[in-house]
Amino acid sequence: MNVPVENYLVLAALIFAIGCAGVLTRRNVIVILMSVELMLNAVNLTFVALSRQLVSMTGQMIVFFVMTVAAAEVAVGLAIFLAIYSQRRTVNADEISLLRW
Amino acid sequence: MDFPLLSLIVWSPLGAAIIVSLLPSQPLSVPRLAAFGLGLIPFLLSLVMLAGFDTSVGALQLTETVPWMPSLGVYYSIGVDGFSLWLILLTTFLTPVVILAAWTDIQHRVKEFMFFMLLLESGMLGALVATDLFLFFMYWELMLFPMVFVIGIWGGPRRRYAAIKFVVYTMAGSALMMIAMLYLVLVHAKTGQLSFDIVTLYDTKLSYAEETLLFWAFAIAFMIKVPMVPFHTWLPDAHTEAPTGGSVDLAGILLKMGAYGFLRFALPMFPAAAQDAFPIILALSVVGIIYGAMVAFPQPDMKRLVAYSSVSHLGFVMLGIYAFNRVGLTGGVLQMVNHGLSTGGLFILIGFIYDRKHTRQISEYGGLWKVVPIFSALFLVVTLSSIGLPGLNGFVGEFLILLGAFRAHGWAAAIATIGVVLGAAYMLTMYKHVVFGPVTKEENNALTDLTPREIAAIVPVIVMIVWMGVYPKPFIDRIEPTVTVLLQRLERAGANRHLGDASRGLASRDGGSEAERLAVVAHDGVAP
Amino acid sequence: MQPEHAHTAAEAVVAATSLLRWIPLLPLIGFGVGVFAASTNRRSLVHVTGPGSVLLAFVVSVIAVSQLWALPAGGALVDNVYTWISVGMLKIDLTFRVDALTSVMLLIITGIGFLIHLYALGYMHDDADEARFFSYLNLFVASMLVLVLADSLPVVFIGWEGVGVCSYLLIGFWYQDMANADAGRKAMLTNRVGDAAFLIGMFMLVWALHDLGAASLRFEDVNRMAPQLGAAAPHVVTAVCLLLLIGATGKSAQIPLYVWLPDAMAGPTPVSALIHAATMVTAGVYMIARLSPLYVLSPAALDVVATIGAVTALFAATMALVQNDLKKILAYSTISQIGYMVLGVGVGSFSGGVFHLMTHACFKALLFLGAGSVMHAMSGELDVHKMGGLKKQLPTTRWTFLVGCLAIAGVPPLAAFFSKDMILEAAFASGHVVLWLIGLAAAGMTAFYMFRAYFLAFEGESRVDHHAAHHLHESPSTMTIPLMVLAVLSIVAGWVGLPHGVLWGDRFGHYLAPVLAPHDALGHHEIGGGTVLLLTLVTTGVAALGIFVAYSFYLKSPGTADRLAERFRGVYVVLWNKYWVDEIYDRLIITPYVIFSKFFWKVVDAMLIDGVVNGAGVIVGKTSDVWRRLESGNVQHYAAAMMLGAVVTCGVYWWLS
Amino acid sequence: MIEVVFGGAELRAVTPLLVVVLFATTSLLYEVFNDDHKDPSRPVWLSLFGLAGGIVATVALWENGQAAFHGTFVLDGVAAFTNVVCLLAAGLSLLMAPGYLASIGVRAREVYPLVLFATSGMMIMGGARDLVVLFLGIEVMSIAAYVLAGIHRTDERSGEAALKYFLLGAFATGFLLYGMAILYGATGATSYDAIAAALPKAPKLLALGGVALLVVALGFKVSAVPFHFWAPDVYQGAPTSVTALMAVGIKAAAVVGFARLFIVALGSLYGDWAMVLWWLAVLTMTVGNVIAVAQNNVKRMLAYSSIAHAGYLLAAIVAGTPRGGGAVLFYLLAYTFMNVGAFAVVISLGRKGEVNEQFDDYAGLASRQPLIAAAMVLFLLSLTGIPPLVGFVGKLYLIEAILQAGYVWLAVIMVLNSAISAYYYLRLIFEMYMRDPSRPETAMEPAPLLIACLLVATVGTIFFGIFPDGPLDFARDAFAALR
Repeated sequence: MNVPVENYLVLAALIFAIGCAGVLTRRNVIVILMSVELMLNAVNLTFVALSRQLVSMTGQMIVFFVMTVAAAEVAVGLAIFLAIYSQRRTVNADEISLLRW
Repeated sequence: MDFPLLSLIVWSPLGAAIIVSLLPSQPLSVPRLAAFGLGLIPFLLSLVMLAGFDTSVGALQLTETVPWMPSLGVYYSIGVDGFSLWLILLTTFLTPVVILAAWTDIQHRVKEFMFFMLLLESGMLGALVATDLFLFFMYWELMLFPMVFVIGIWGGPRRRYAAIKFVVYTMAGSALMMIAMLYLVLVHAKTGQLSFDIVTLYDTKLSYAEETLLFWAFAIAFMIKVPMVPFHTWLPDAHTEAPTGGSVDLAGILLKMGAYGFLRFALPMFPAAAQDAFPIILALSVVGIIYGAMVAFPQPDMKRLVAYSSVSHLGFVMLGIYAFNRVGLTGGVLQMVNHGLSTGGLFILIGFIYDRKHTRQISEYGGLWKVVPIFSALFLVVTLSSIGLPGLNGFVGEFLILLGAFRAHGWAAAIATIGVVLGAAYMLTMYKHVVFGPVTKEENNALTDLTPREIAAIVPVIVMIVWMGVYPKPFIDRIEPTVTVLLQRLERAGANRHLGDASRGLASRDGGSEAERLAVVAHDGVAP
Repeated sequence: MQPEHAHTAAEAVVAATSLLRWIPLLPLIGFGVGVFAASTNRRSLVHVTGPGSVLLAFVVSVIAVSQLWALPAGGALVDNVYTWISVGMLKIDLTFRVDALTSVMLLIITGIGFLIHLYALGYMHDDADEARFFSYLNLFVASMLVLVLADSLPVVFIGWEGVGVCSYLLIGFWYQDMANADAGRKAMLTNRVGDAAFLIGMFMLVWALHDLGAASLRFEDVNRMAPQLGAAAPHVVTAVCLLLLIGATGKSAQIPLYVWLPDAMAGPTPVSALIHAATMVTAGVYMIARLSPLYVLSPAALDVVATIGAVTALFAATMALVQNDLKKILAYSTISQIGYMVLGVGVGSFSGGVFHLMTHACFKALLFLGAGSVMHAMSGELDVHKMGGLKKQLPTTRWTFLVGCLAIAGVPPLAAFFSKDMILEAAFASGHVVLWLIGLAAAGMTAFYMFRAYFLAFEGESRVDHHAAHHLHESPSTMTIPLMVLAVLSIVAGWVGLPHGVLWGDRFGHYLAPVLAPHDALGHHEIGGGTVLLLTLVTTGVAALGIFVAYSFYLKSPGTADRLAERFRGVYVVLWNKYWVDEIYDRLIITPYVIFSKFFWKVVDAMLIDGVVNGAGVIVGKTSDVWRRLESGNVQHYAAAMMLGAVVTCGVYWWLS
Repeated sequence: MIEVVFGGAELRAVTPLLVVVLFATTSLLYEVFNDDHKDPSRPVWLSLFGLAGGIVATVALWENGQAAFHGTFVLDGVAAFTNVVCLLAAGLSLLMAPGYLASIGVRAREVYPLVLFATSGMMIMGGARDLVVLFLGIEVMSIAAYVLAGIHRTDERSGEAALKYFLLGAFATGFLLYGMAILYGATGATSYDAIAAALPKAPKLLALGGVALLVVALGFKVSAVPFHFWAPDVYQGAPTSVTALMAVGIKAAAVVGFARLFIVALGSLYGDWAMVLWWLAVLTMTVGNVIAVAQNNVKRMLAYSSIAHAGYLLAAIVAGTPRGGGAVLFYLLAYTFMNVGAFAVVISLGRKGEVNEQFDDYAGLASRQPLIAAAMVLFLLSLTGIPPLVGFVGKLYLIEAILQAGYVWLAVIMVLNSAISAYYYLRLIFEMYMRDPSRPETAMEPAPLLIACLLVATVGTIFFGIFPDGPLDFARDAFAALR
């Protein structure tokens, strides 16, 4: 069967939106990070779909870059979370606001 | 450019400042003496300049031009003409005087004070000789900050407020000026030549709308500096809070930059718009004269009173400039110098008495003549000069200004003449309360009269006051040719509709073709 | 008048000399020495230089005048010192010029000036600030000499303002009494008002002349161009004349600017004599006479002049009637006498005005010095009611004072008899009968109040409190000699200007004729000798009447005056309060001025303008405080903001396309 | 194949990058293999050499119009200029680091390699001519920066800064990538030239969507309002030396990447993005300046001021002309000197145990440490834009470019903004000069390296203020050569 590319794009957009929503609403930074990952994966999906539709490899190639970078980010991110947690025993975004104004 | 005399004059104070800052700050006499001694150098140099000044030429002389920022068309080009000559001398003359006068006024951080005063001098001189817009703007901003420090560090209780007010007022003005400056340059650049040289920019082709807008952008910056009502309120605060030295330089030279800016930039660069702006500028000048005099009258603080008197006097200067005829303009330029001397003298004397009693409240004094006759007598002379007594400098300027203005705008001049009466009113009232009457305050009996050092500081000023009153001709002779050049430019702008026949007649009946020649010379003089 | 007319400034013989500059220079040097003496406390020095410099000036003046007389009538000596100001076509030279008119003033100033300096030697002898006093006095003489020697209006203005300042300083000489300082300031400011008008008049004149191609303020040029100007722009001439007149009313204490003179009596008496009687206050008259060729072109202006003069003469005289302070009486009489002079020039009798100026200088100086002598004796007392019978102790003063009174009252053959007559006669001749009547009335009053003063002070029984009575004494010779000299002058001064046909006639008029506008410039009809005689008799009669009334009120039956005062309470109060003019000026001008000043300062400046300025700062600060709260510290808010930004941006694009 | 990839041109373009990365790796390995903290200064020197090498290589090898890796990465004038600015910034921040980090008790010396890695990321951004490369550059830079921000492990603020920076950064990355994806979809290309070629035929709305998202992502990197919120917190929380690097280096790289992408690739949409950037610029400079007025913490004040400066830079990008680009590059250089200098002064006031970052801590500095105070005055006046300092000339060029492009109002708003900025810079100056010391303090002698840093900054601030021509002309030509 042949699924038109629009569907992939819309799906990706939805996922991206969900990711955004997650970032804005969830309190736990780890969940937030996951939401970000969700956004990135939405982008990946978009790239793949487009690359197939445009018949160019570039899109798929980019996806690998994205995945790599995402992995690196996660690594760094988790390290930071650990540091924070060891300092104040919480990883809730709204409780981490020493710096403001 | 054979010998860079002007550069030397401009840079020597900077050198002096650096040297002073390198010297030990203790004992206090070291920076004081050094600053005084080094401060004399620019003065002597400027005397040399005076000797070398060609009276017959109205164009810029002793010009120096060195490429500086070719990418912007900026040149280090400086020169002197009748407008700047006497102001330069005034600057170099007042600085040592001020240093001498501020000898005991400043007790802490003396070295820094001297440093800033010399820096200030350098900045002011630079602004006076600069014939490149960029250079001028640079010095224009540069002279702002030493003054801010002088006010802010050695000033009175409300010094921070005064300093901030001073800066923000001025910067608001210069911000607009910067835009206008760049806009002008860019318009001119359309002709293919990117240049900040004012004499080149004189010939920029502007639409009338552009010209008007640009003029006002410049004019407001200058009006703030003059200061003209209603942009004047920074002045009383700055004066009142500033230490003696600051006040003297502020009144003596800094204020002149506004009027000077009109003469050097606003008028010649935007002749048509400038002349059509006369109703507003004229009205503000006259209002300033009366308003300043009236507000000065009830002031309880001597410095504040003199500050408002400056508003009034500078109103006269602007009135003279906006007469747009030879008499008025010459008088205006002359009056700048006069005001510098008399008001400077007043501030110096007030500073002396302040050193002794540490208050400037008029009500704190009274009957001083009995206690300090020499001070009182000198104070009298300067006061009389300030109210324009014939035979002293103040009169000559006022006379010419009013004479010229009367031709151009009879009623304005007539109203302004009332200012002469009001001027006497507030000055004599202050003098009366300070010097006459019985000694009301017991402690005033302990006041000591002027020391030789103080007398040495004030007497040169008084000598100049008398000289310029009795024999002003040499001064006028050097101003007039430049006035002619300016008038030629204004006439060529052909926008002097309202002037009636003001610019005929006394204005420029002689020196027609000659002035044309001068104008051309001026052009070639400094065009890179 | 006679063929001298032919002479006008134009073809007059002019002799250049460098002598004249010394006339003002000498007192100026005296001033310098005085300052030096004052600052180094060498009082003895000024005893020599003070009067000495003026004496020398007098000598030089005499030489100059004799040189002038050597020239044919209408000639002049000119001393061009240097160019003062020169801009464009306007060239103001510092040039001194002596012609007939100036020569008269010169002799008055230096001559009488010297006598008064001499007198002051004695009068100020015990004053610690003697040196300062004499330096001021010398400076005054110098300025006054510049004023009369000047050959152009601006240079006149130098002296004009100079004398103003000196009077300011001398009125407030005893500065420790604030009242004196106030009086000085009042004088200065009142004069400044006039000076402003003077300046504007000058401007108007010079530009008007400039349009005729001769921008100059030299009297020669002005008077030469006057007819042209009158033809070209009559209204300008009138305006200029009136503006200059305002200047004159300031300096010469005429309505409406006379108010400073009575207060000016706060100064030392020699000052009152020299400045506020003999010389400075007559400057206005001098100036009008100087510009007579201009004034005659504007009958309207001249009428104003005449009216002001006459009214002032009467007005001041009425106020003098009830004064008790001897110097105040003299002050008001001075105002009134100058009123006569102004009336004189106003009705076209310029020589008459100047003539009265000269005679007045003699007898009024005499009277003031007399008053000073009395003060001296009475240790400062000036209330005539606290005197009486002083003739025994102060014979010289008494006699000389009496001469002065007779002179001013216009008793023949003393000075004022001739001068005042000449003016009244001219007034009558010019057809201003009303003015003549006013003048006549004033003449009567003059006689009355002067003799009132005389009788109260010198005749009758003594009302001096015994405390002061102890050391009543005649003044030293330095003071009495000038009195005597002046007394003689007061008698003979008038003889140079006899009525036409009497003996040598009006030599004075002839002498001045070349420099003044001809008397008939206004087309006055000459009046016959008979009428003249009649008028003379009338005036003399009136004067005699005044004297008699005074005699009967204050000597024959004392107390009459008080009864009268009771009877006409209202009038008395009005006069006693000097018509409340000072108060009115205070209410109408000074108080409002102060109120407005404070309003501008406290409201417009402090609240309005600074309100805006500071307001702007405050607004930025407040905004800043609000906006910074957006920076909540919660990372999700930040993310939300980014999201919002993204949405808006996309939305904008969406909406645009 | 091999020689195709690593042909002369390619090697030339990446050499500076390689140098930096090489040194980074070396010092990292050095750390790994002997972590006895005998000689803490050695990694510093290694890193400094690396940066110097990078500069040398850049200056030696840059060349306009030559593109490596199929035109995805270049070392043209703009890239070269960016390299120099970033390397300079990194070098200066390294100079101020050792003493400071020691004083706040940061032993971790991976700081230095991390700085180098971040720098390499910046260099990649500067030379990127392909969306992918741009993305890689941003990430390399950012990831290193996240770590650096949190390097002060014992300090809660540092950690919080890292967290916020990281989360928002990652969030922004999402937008970046999505924007790229959309653009890719619209044009079917990722290299700038191809995009530029394809854009006119591409579906407008789609393309604009991509542009919008890219604006968000890059706006975040240059801390443009309303994507700026991270900046104050991160600047304040991160160790000062790191803050300096962020405020200068990262901003520089981001701005250049921004400019190159929009001017080269999206040139045909100029009208559309210029309009948005106009508002962005106005918002950014105004909000930055206004909020800065109320700050009492110097680092935070500088953070807001750097936001305001971002606004100025955006304004010049709006101009979109080579003049504008040149002005931007020059201003980045200027900003490097004056801002790094300011942070260096902040550091020099730090004491063991206490960070003197409040305005009050600066009271009477002039009498305590006259030279440092004087230097600070220079930097602040330069930031205000007072002649003859470099900040003035820079601002002048920006305004000139803006005016020349015809955006008069933008220029007016900009100068009025700098008038506001005068207020808070002066406040600090007044603290230093016009108040007496809040408490007696023993003047501590700053570390020699820090002095060197201050010296360089001072000299640069003055010298390029008086002789700006060299760099300026270079920058202009470089930008002119872009298209």
